[in-house]
Amino acid sequence: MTAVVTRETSSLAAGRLPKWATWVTLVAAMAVSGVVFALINMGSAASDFNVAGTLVVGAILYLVVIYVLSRLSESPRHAIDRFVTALVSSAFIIAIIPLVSLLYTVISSGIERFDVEYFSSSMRGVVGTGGGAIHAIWGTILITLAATIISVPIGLMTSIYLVEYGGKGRIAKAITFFVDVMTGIPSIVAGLFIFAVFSIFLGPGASMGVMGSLALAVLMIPVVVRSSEELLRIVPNELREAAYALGVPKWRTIVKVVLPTTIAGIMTGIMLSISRVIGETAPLLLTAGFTTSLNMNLFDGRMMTLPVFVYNQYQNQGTNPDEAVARAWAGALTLILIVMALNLVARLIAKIFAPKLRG
Amino acid sequence: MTTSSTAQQQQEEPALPPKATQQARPAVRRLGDSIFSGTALGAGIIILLVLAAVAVFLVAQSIPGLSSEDNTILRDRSFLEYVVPLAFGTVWASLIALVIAAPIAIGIALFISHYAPRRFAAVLGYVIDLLAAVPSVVFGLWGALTLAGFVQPFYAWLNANLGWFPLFSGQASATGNTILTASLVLAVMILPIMTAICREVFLQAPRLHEEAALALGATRWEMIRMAVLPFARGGMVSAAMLALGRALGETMAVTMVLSVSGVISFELLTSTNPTPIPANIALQFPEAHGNGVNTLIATGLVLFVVTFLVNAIARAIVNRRAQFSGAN
Amino acid sequence: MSKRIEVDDLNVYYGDFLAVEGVSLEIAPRSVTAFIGPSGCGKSTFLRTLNRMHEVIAGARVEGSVLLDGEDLYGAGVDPVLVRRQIGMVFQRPNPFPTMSIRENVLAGVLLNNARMAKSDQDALVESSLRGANLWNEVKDRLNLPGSGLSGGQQQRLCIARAIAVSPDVVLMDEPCSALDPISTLAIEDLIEELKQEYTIVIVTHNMQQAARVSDKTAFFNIAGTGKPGKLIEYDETTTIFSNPSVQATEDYVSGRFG
Amino acid sequence: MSKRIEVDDLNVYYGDFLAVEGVSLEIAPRSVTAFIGPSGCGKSTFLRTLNRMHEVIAGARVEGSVLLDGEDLYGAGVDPVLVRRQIGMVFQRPNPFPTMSIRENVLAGVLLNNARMAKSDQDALVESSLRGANLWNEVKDRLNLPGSGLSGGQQQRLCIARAIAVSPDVVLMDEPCSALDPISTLAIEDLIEELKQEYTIVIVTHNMQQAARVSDKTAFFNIAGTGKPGKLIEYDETTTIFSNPSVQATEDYVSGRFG
Amino acid sequence: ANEGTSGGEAVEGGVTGTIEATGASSQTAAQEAWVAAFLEANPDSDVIYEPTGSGVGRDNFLAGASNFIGSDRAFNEEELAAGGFGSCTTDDIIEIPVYISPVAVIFNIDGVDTLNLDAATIAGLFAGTITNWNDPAIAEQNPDATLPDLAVSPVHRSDASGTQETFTSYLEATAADVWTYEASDEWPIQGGEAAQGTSGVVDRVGGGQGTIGFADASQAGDLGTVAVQVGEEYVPFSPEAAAELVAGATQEEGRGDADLVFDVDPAAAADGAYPIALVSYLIGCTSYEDPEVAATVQAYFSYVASAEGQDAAAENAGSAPINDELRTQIEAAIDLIQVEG
Ligand SMILES: Nc1ncnc2c1ncn2[C@@H]1O[C@H](COP(=O)(O)OP(=O)(O)OP(=O)(O)O)[C@@H](O)[C@H]1O
Ligand SMILES: Nc1ncnc2c1ncn2[C@@H]1O[C@H](COP(=O)(O)OP(=O)(O)OP(=O)(O)O)[C@@H](O)[C@H]1O
Ligand SMILES: [Mg+2]
Ligand SMILES: [Mg+2]
Ligand SMILES: O=P([O-])([O-])[O-]
Repeated sequence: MTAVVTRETSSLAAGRLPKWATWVTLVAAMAVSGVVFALINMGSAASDFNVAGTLVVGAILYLVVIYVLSRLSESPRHAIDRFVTALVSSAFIIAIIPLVSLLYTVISSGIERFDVEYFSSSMRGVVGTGGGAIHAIWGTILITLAATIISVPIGLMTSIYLVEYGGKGRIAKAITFFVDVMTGIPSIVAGLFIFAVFSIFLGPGASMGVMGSLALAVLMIPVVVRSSEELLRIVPNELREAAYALGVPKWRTIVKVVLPTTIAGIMTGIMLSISRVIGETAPLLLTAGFTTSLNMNLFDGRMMTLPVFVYNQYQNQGTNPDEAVARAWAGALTLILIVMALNLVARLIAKIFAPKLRG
Repeated sequence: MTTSSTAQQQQEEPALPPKATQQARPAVRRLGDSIFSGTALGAGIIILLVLAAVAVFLVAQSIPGLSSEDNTILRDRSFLEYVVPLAFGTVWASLIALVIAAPIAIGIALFISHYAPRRFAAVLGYVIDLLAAVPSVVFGLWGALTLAGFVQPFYAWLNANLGWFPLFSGQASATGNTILTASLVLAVMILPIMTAICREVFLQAPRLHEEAALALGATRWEMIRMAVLPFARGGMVSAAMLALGRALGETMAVTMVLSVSGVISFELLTSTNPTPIPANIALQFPEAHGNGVNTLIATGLVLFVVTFLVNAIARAIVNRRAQFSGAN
Repeated sequence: MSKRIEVDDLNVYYGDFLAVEGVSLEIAPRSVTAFIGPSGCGKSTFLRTLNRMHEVIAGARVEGSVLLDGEDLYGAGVDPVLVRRQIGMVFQRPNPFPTMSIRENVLAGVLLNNARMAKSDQDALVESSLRGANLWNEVKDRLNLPGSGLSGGQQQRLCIARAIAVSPDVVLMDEPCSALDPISTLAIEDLIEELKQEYTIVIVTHNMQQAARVSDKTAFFNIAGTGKPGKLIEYDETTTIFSNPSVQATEDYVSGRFG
Repeated sequence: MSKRIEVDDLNVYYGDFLAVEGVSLEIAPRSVTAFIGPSGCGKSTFLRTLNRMHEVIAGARVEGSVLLDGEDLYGAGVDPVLVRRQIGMVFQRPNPFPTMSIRENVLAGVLLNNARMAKSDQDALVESSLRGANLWNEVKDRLNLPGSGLSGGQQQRLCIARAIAVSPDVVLMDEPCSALDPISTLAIEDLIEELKQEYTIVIVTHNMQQAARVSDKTAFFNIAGTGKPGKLIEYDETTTIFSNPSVQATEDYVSGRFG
Repeated sequence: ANEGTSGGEAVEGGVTGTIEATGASSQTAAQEAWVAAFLEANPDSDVIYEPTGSGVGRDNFLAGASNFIGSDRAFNEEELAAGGFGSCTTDDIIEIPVYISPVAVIFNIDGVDTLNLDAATIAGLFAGTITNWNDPAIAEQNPDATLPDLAVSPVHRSDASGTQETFTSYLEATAADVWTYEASDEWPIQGGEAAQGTSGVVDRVGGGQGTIGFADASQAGDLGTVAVQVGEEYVPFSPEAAAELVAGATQEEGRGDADLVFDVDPAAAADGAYPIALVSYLIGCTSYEDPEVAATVQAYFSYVASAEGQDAAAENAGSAPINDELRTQIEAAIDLIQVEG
């Protein structure tokens, strides 16, 4: 950009805060806040210095100062714009704090047991030290996979029905109504439900992997329906019309035009629903049960899952609590890594089909 | 949407013979379409059936639990006496969580969709999605072991200095395991769901309308207010409802974090807190027996109803201005 | 391949709102028919009923009949998909598929219907369609880039290429040139001239010169006032409409002395 | 309120792609300038740089300077919001806010600066703007219905009403009439004539007649071939461009003997 | 690495059945140790213990879903009279107290590792009548400790729990003046800190200042613990001291031959016995439909009651091994399981 003479009094730049002003204000706000907290902290150990307090007060100070500065030198509208920008950015930072804290806790505590044994052995016959979570890892993968295979087609097809076929009909209304209700099923109730149903058919105390999958599917379906419904609705009608005008049947239009257009969002929704259930504990305790051994058969016998594993290792630490807690954290870390990998796959799929450019 | 001139209309205008050629006709469907729409409808019906089954199960299992005779859970209380504080606890904790999380989630979603540089935004979105993956047990551990201790001094301070304010009154907890902490954990848990859906919807806001706003001399925020937020309204409410659904039904994290008492209390900082229904089920179920189990299931039914009411209200809000929705 | 269209006393409703009332006309095969009329008089609405595209809009419905070579489009057992395959359409606003490349957009009618076609045939079809729409030279080097990256005019021509690639019997065009420069417009007009040898063409246009240049017959629609239905005022040979119309309103309109 | 625009050696890039190269021109206040040229030659692209709307597109950037009454739009510390406030824009594709009623659409820009406008002033402004855009009679009974329910032409006129409601110094119009019928087109042309008394107007059009009718000066853009940048070929009085252009390409283009 | 390696050399006389059990979570650590050792000796058999909670376990046993269960309490007389144990062919069941675990009273005060407290003071701390650690009642019993001016935050279990029932029955039995509530697995007072599970209580006590709670002794870790007054002396918890308590308990009358249920009375604890101990039972049938199951249950129970079994539990769960006298009684009961069809 060739800079040409800019008069300071320029009406276009009228009362425009220079670019550096925001950063200077931010640094200054943090510095002031830091000094205040340092003064409060005087006399006690440096490690007592309240970092979070400094950040919060600094951020609030920044919000106020940038708003006032902008209001005085720019305009109320700009002030609001800057205020919102600061607010939106701090929303992000606020969310980052627990995330970092959580991830730090999980990683630093979980890494200790990230060894070969952990990923090659189960807890079968393990007392105190050692042992691993291979049985829980497989259990989680298989049960979640089965739950996904059950709920994604049902959920996706239902949302397609709602958006493309149902219109304002009575069935569509009923489905919407019930999906709403379904979002409210507490996970433990879903577990109780499946448990009770299987007790009727297989006798009391039935426990197997597929029961866990079904319980999770009950929880997953509404998430899939709701998120895909929302995204299908905002696919522009123009595109549907373009396809219809080419003599493309409705179902092909949906499959080949509507879905690909919004595939990134739908994948996000599916990932969310998986994330929503993969960490469920209560319903799995009731349905898939608890075991220390590896079981790869969804239809026969108890199956361990990572959340149950983590929960159990924490709840029942025995006389060697450090070992148990380390196993628990490693389980949590493993679970997060699994979801991370799934997320990557989902993004890859989304990328392949996603619209090439925004229209 | 099949077009037809109905018999009625023909009677109204009998003078036009050509119309007789087009009787009300059955809708014609291609095989592929029939199969596809049939499958779609079938999927919807499956949901209805599952729900009906769950409802029947809940109702059938609940009935024996309503009587307080020989009931190890109710212990001479009436069911209503027992469940009202629990229902209050559920709604209260979730509401606080939603009030905390919703603005932050919308903020983050906007930050990702409209503020952050593109590359950065993609990474950010990914990082936030990760939060959704953290199992509730881990949230429970983190909330109980890390967060509670961290916020406890703030609670003590709030209680000491702003104790006159009803929410902050009472005897401050020594450990920080209060309903506010539980709600904070819930807020962090529902943040990713809300953020992800809001983000997707914000990203879909039509460029055309964003440009229209900017061309009118709107600042970025004004553009968002004019072109993005109204467009995304339905999606945002849906996101909030999904999030609320998760908060209402969350079991393990609350169970592990919250110091429960089963009271009705609006105080946020004490160790005497209301008990949300799912946490109560999780806490009581292992030692429950006989019709106590049924009582617990009946509380699950109550939660079901509460969630439904919340959703119905949200739907009503979204539908009120349906004709101004963003599609087309 | 060309077909005759007969419309008999057609009413079109959006819900309860009667948008177009009592239109009857006959369109000969191998001809170009232009619809003209002021904005909002229902040209687009009526055009969409000719291939049942109005059914896509919730609440839209018709009364009356539209015959394609004597066969009622709205008859029992008629499949709208087949109707649309024979009667193609180009819209007022260009709408290429954002998920597809330029090449895929042109082939959309083929690909979306899962028809099998040899790669070389596909290439030939893409080239001939794009040439037909006067877009080939501009995009031949970026066939695999997304269609949404083109300029407005380019996008519209892409949509025309897409519509003619499926070789329909009838092509409906809703102001296809409103986003085009004169050169492209001329090219499209030439194309229409060419297509006319084989196809029946109906075109909505605001451009009187264009109507005069390309069409054999012209239909003038008008509307009495807001909330009133649009009506077919006059339908005749284009030369008649522009030189010696029988209705005063038509003359006012085509000479620009209107309103 | 009118302002002079001076553009000096402007290049516009989309990422690495040079879309428009080396444009220099001067636009006098209280005048109408038309941009003509074949599709894809960069008219829209260049037009958007005049009120920094190109910045909305990721990767789009300019080199060179654009002066508004001597003040560089791209100078340090210049606020694009203020720029756009003074230089309004009407787009090629009508884009009323679907979530707002017709009335709210017209007031959208005004209320940004003057949120506490009296109801009666608002009403007056809505009416005058809609009358200016020749839409009042069609919508006066449904001001509170959504703007997206209008026909294409109605929507475009609504956008024009919205743009002039904020009374900018300069109005940029990107093919504002491409979706309009001749009557509305004439009305908009009359409006342009009127606005010209106070404002500076720049209009992109594919319609030679329109350019000839409304503009004082005309800029002809052209492009050497795909992937090549668009360039300003000739810029002169409209009468000169259409009767006696100095470059052969211009003559070819305006007389339709091109390509 | 430990998967798929079983079925090595067949062990002479090993049982071959697969038995599934559910029940008390308190026994989890002990069961882990027992199952591990048992399977090593009987590689062709399989024992699965799922810590569902005692209540669920008892329901499972009634419904016939578990071959045996662990429970923090025995079936009471009403339940026995109702009978109908789905797992068994007759209503004769075997109940043996093989998991005895001291419950420690734990607290967190900077600089104080141990306190001597009598029952009334403990009850006062939990009932909320003693609200500060510098209360004279505490100071009198602990002249050497420097007690801070700090609010007392009692922590109890938020879930229904056998540990809690043990603790409240101790308070009920020994400090009825202060503790006016009935023993219960649910905390009878509204208010106070509540935490889920033993580990929850331990974490909560450790996470606050001036907190006091109760937990399975093996989990007390670094927290301060209370030596409880019995008679004239203050007894710190230990497995041996807890075993003394059960040794002194009287057996409940009117039950079946294999039904060994003890009425543990903390108020009657002998000198040197630690008065707060959870007594948790293994419950099985005396006759099963499947002889293989019967043989495996018998073998498993025998191992649990054996000296090695009890030591393994002591090692992994910190429980108190039963004394030989009790073992003899238990072995007799186990022999009543009918192994031959
Ligand atoms: N989806 C719709 N729902 C309700 N009314 C509609 C809809 N689309 C169009 N209309 C109304 O129907 C009438 C005819 O509209 P139509 O789009 O057919 O006009 P047109 O002649 O094509 O105008 P233009 O030349 O501006 O494109 C108008 O009054 C318009 O407001
Ligand atoms: N967002 C974009 N990203 C990359 N290239 C673009 C983008 N928009 C336009 N282009 C390219 O820039 C060139 C100029 O496009 P522009 O839209 O300015 O043409 P135009 O003269 O307005 O054409 P039309 O008359 O068809 O509207 C074209 O080659 C086009 O493909
Ligand atoms: Mg139209
Ligand atoms: Mg353009
Ligand atoms: O063993 P409990 O968890 O019930 O104390």
